Amino acid sequence: MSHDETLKESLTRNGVSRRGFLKFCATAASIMALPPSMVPAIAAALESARRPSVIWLSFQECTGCAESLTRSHSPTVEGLIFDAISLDYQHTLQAAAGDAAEEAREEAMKENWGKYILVVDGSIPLGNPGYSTIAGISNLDMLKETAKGAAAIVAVGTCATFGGIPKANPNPTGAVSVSDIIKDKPIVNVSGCPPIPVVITGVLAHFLTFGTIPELDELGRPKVFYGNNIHDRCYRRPFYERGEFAETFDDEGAKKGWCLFKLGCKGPITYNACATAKWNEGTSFPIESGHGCLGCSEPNFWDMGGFYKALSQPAVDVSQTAAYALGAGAVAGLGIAALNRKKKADVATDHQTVTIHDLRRNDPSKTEAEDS
Amino acid sequence: MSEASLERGIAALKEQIDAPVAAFFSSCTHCGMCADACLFHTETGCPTYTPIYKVEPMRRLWEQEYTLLGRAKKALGLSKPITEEELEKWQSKVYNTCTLCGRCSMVCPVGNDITGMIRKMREGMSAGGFAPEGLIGASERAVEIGSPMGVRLPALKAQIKHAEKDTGLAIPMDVEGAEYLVLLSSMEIMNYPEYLHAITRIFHQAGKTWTLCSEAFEATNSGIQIGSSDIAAELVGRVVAAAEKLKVKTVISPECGHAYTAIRWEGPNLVHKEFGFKVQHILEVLDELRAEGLLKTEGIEEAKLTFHDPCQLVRRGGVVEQPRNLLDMIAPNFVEMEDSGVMNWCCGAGGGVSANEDADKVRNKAFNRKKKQLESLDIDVVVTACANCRIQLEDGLEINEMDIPILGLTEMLAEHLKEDKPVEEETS
Amino acid sequence: MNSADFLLWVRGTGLQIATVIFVFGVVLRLFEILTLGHKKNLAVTRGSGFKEGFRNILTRSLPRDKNTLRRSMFTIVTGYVLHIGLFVVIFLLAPHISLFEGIFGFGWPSISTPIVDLFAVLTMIALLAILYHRLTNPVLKFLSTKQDYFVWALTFVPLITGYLSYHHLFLNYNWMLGIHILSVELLMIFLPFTKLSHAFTLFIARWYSGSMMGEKGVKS
Amino acid sequence: MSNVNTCASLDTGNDILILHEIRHALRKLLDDGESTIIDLRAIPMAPGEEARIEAMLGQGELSATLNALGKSTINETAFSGAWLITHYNTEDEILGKFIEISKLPSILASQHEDIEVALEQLTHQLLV
Repeated sequence: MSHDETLKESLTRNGVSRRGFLKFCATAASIMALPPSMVPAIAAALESARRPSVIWLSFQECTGCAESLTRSHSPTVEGLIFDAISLDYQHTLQAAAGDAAEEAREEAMKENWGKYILVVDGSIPLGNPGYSTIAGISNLDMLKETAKGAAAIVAVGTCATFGGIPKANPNPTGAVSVSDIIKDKPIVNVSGCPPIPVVITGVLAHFLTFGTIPELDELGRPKVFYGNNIHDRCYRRPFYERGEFAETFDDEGAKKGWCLFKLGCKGPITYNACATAKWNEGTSFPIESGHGCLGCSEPNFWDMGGFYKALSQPAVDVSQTAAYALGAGAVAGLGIAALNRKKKADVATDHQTVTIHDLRRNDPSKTEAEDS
Repeated sequence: MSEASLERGIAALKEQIDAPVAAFFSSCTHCGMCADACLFHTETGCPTYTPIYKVEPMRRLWEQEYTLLGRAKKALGLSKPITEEELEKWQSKVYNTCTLCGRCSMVCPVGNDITGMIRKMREGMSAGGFAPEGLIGASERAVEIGSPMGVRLPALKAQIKHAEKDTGLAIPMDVEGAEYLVLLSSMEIMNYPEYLHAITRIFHQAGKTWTLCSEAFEATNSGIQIGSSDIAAELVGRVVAAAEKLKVKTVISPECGHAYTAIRWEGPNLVHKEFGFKVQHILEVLDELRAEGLLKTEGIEEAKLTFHDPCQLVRRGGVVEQPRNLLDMIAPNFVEMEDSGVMNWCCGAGGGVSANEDADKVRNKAFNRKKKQLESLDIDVVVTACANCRIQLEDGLEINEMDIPILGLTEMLAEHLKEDKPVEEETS
Repeated sequence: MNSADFLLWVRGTGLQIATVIFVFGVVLRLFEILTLGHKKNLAVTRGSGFKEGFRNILTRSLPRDKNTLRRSMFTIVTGYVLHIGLFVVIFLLAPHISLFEGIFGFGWPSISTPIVDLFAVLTMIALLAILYHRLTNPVLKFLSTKQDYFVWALTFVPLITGYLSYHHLFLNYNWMLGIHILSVELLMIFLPFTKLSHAFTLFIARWYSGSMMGEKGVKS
Repeated sequence: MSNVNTCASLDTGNDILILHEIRHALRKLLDDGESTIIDLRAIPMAPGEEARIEAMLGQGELSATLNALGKSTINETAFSGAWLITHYNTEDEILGKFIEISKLPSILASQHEDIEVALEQLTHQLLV
C-alpha cells in the first residue's frame, strides 16, 4: 500500500462500493461526533485524503490502550481507518523486532519528516532514564527525537496525556505526560484508562479527513468527545436531582438504578463520551452496569480520595486533622485564658475604690481657672 | 487624694469585661436593629445614637486585651488605643442619649444585652472622669447629704408632719421589728408627698407594720446612674445597714425605676452578699396585699386612663402583671398603650438622663415617642409607678401643650381605699 | 496547575488547612470567651436562669412583637431568608450531606436538588438586598466597617460559585467546583476570627442574656 | 413493585424529544422537501430506551437490506417518511443507527459512481 494512494482508491481497490463508502462516511461522521449533515463534506474530503504515516511509541504503559483499540473485530470502521493509515512503527503489533524495528522507525521518520503523526501511549519517567527504555534508548530521548519531525502528536490514554497511574502518589518514577515535555507541537490528548476506541479512531479520522487536529479543550482534549460531562449526560441524573441515591451496591436504590454519587461516582467532574459512545461495541458504560464513574479520563483520577468515596467527601482524612486542631485550639485557648485571667486578677487587685472625690480628672485648664 | 484618669477608666473597663460581654461582641453583626429600638435614634434619626456603637471603645478594648488576635495586633502596634479625646466624645453617647431602658437588649437578634454593656461602659467612664457634671453633682449630694437632690432629714420630717395631720395616722420612724422598711425617692419627698400619705393609709388598712428609717430613707442610687459600683455600693450599703439594724422582713422600693434595680437586683452583688431580707417594689407589695384581700377599694375611676410602664420595672425588673392587677380593681376604662409591657417605650429621662443638664435638649426630643403613643390613645389620665417618669411626663406634656394629668398608681389606689372601720375596730 | 490539580488540592491540602484553622479558631474563641467568667448573681431570683437561657436561645429566633417586626421589617425578613436559606443549602443538599457523612460518619436525608437551588437563589437575593441596605440605610452605612463588607463577600462567594458550578455556567465545572470549595475554605478560615463567629457565639450570647433576664423574671 | 419492572422507569426523557424532532422533520419534508438525519448514537439513552423508541416508531410497509461493508437494514417506520437505518459490520455488530426523514433514504438509491462502474463492466462483458 503506497502512501500516495488516496483513501478512496484504497477502498475501491478493496471492492467497496459507493454505497459502502457512504456508509463508511456516515459512520465516520458519527465517530467524529459530527452531525449527519456533514457526511457529504466528509465524503468529499476523504475522496482525496492521502494515507498518513503513523509512528506509535509506547512508554510506561500497560498496553491497555492498544488492547482497547485492537480488540475491536476487524474489519470494523475502526479497522478500516487503520487500513487507511500507514502504521509504520508499533513495537507491540509489528512483526519486526530489535534493530529492525528501530530501523523501521528511523526510516519512516526520514521518509515522512514533518508529515507523520506520532501516537504515544504511556508516561515518561524523569526519575531515572533506566526505568523504561526501548532498544537502550530512554523514553525521554526517544520522545524528543521522534517528536521533532511529527506533524502532530496524539497522546493516547491517561498516562500519556496526564501521567496516569505511574504518576499516582507518590509517583516513584517521576512520571510525566507528553505535554509536560513537548511544547512546540500540536498535541491531541485522548485521555481515558483506556480511551474509548472510537475516540482514538475518531481523532485519526479527523486528521485523515481534514488534515488538521480537532478543536481542543483546556486539557488539550478534542471537544467533540470531551465536551460533555458524564454527569450531565447520565441517564441516572434525574435520581440525583430528586436526591435518590444508592447507598450500597446491593440495596434497593442500587436495584432501582438510582444515582451512584454516594458510592463514589466521579461523573460530575469527568468529561468523556462514555454515555453516548459506550463500550463493548456500544453495549453500555460503567454507570449503566451499576458502577460509578472512576473519572479515568481526568488528571489525577487515581488520587481523588478513593473510587468509592463520594466526590464531595474530602480527599484526605479530615477527622484526624480536626482532632489535632481541637487539641491545639484547647491548648492555645487555655494559654490565652490564663493570660486573660491574670490580667483581670491584676486589675481587680489594683482597683482603687472610686469615691465621689475622684470622679473628675486633673484637667490643667480647669486647675488654672481655679487658681486664677 | 486620688483622682480620675484615663488609666483608671481603662482598668475599670478591663474589670468589667466578662464572658457575656465577650460573647456579645463576638456575636454582633452590625444589623442595626438596636437603632430601630432606641428612642434616641428613632426620634432624632441620628445614626451615632445606635446602641451598640455607644460601647465601641469597650469593644476595641476587649479585642485588644482579651483576644489572641487582638493582643497580637496590639503588640505589633496595629491597633488604635483608646484616648481621652475619644472617651470625652463618647460621654454624650453613653450618658446623654441612653436611659438604660433596655429595649435594644430585647430586640437584638443575637441576644446581646447592649443595655447591660452600656451600664458597664459607664463604670469605665466614671472611673476615668468622663461622667457628665450633672451626675457627678448628684452623686456627691447622694453620698454627702443622703439625697441626690439634697433633701435632708428635716425636710422629710416636715412632710411626715403634714401627712400625719392629713391622714390622722402616725408615721412610724426607726421602728425595730417592723415588717416593712419603706424607702422614698427625693422626688416623692419634694414633689409627690401624696405617695407617703397613700402608703400610710394602705398599710394602716392592711394592718401591716412598717417604718421609715432616719438614716436611710433615700431609695434612689446615683451610683447606678453614673455607673460607679463603688459609689452605688456605698449607697446601697446604707439601706442594707438600716434594714439589718431594724430587723425588717422586707425593704420596699418606692415608685421609682432605677431604685428598684439598684436595691433589688444590683444590691446584693454590689455589697457582695445575699440579703437577709426581701426587696420588693411597692407595686409588688400592693399586689400581694390585693391577693391576700388586705387591699380593699371602693368606687371606680371614671376617667379613661393608661399605664406607662417604667423600663426598670418591666424590662429590667420583671414587674409587669402587678400594676395591671391593681388597675383592674378600680379602672374599668383602662387602655393599654401601644407597645405596652416589656416593650414599652422609655419616657426618655431614665438612667440619669434627667439629672444631666447636657441632655435636656435631646431628652425633650426623645419624648416625642411618648407623645405619639399618648396622642394615639385619646386618654384623660396617665398612671405610672416611677417618680422620675412622672416628672418627665409632666414636663414633656407641658412643653407639647398636652393637658393630661399624671398620677402615681399607689396614690390612685389610696384614693379608692375602702376604709373598713368595723374591721379596724375589731382588730384594734 | 490544571483544574484537576486544583480540585485535588482544595479537596485535600486546602481542606486540611481550612479545617485546622477553623477548628483551632472555634475552640480558641470558645475558651477566650467562656474563661473570662461571669460573677454569680447574689440577688434572689424569680426564675431559673439556666432554663431561661436555653429558652432564649430558641425564642430569639422567633419574631419579636409586631411593632418591632414592622420597624425592622427589612432586616428581619432578609435575615430569615438568609439564614433559613443558608441552612437548607448547607445542610440539605445531598453532596454536602455526603461531605458531613465523610467527616462525622453519619448523614441525614437530603431534599431534592432543584428545591435547594431555589433556596440558593433566594439566599443570594437576600444577601444582595442586605448589601444594598448596608450601603443605603444611614445607620448601617454609619456602623459598617470594612470587615462587614468582607464577611458579606465571604458568605456570598460560596453561594454564587456553588450555584454557577451546579448550573455549569461561566467556567468549566471542575474549576468552578474547585473555586466553590476554596471559597468555603476561606469562609471556614475567617469565620472564627470575624463577625461570622456569631454562628457559634450567638448561643452563648443568647444564653447569658436570657439567663440574666430570666433570673429577674423578664421574658426575654 | 418488582425490581425488574422498576428498571423500565429509567428515563432520560429523550425518547419523547426524538418523536418531537421527527414530527418537526416530517413537517419540514412536506413544506420544503428537505430531509433530516438523526444520529441515535449521539443521544444518551437509558437502558431499554432505544428499544422503546423503536417500538414506538413501529414497522412500516417497506424494509430493505444492503450488503456493503457488512449488512445494513433500512426500514420504513409506521410513520411514512421516517426511516430507521442500522449499519452493521461483517461481524453483525452495530456500527451506527440513524433515523432518516426523507422520501427515500439516499443510500437506497443506486449511486452515480456505482452505475458508472456497472456501465463499464456491462460494456466490457458485451464486448467479450
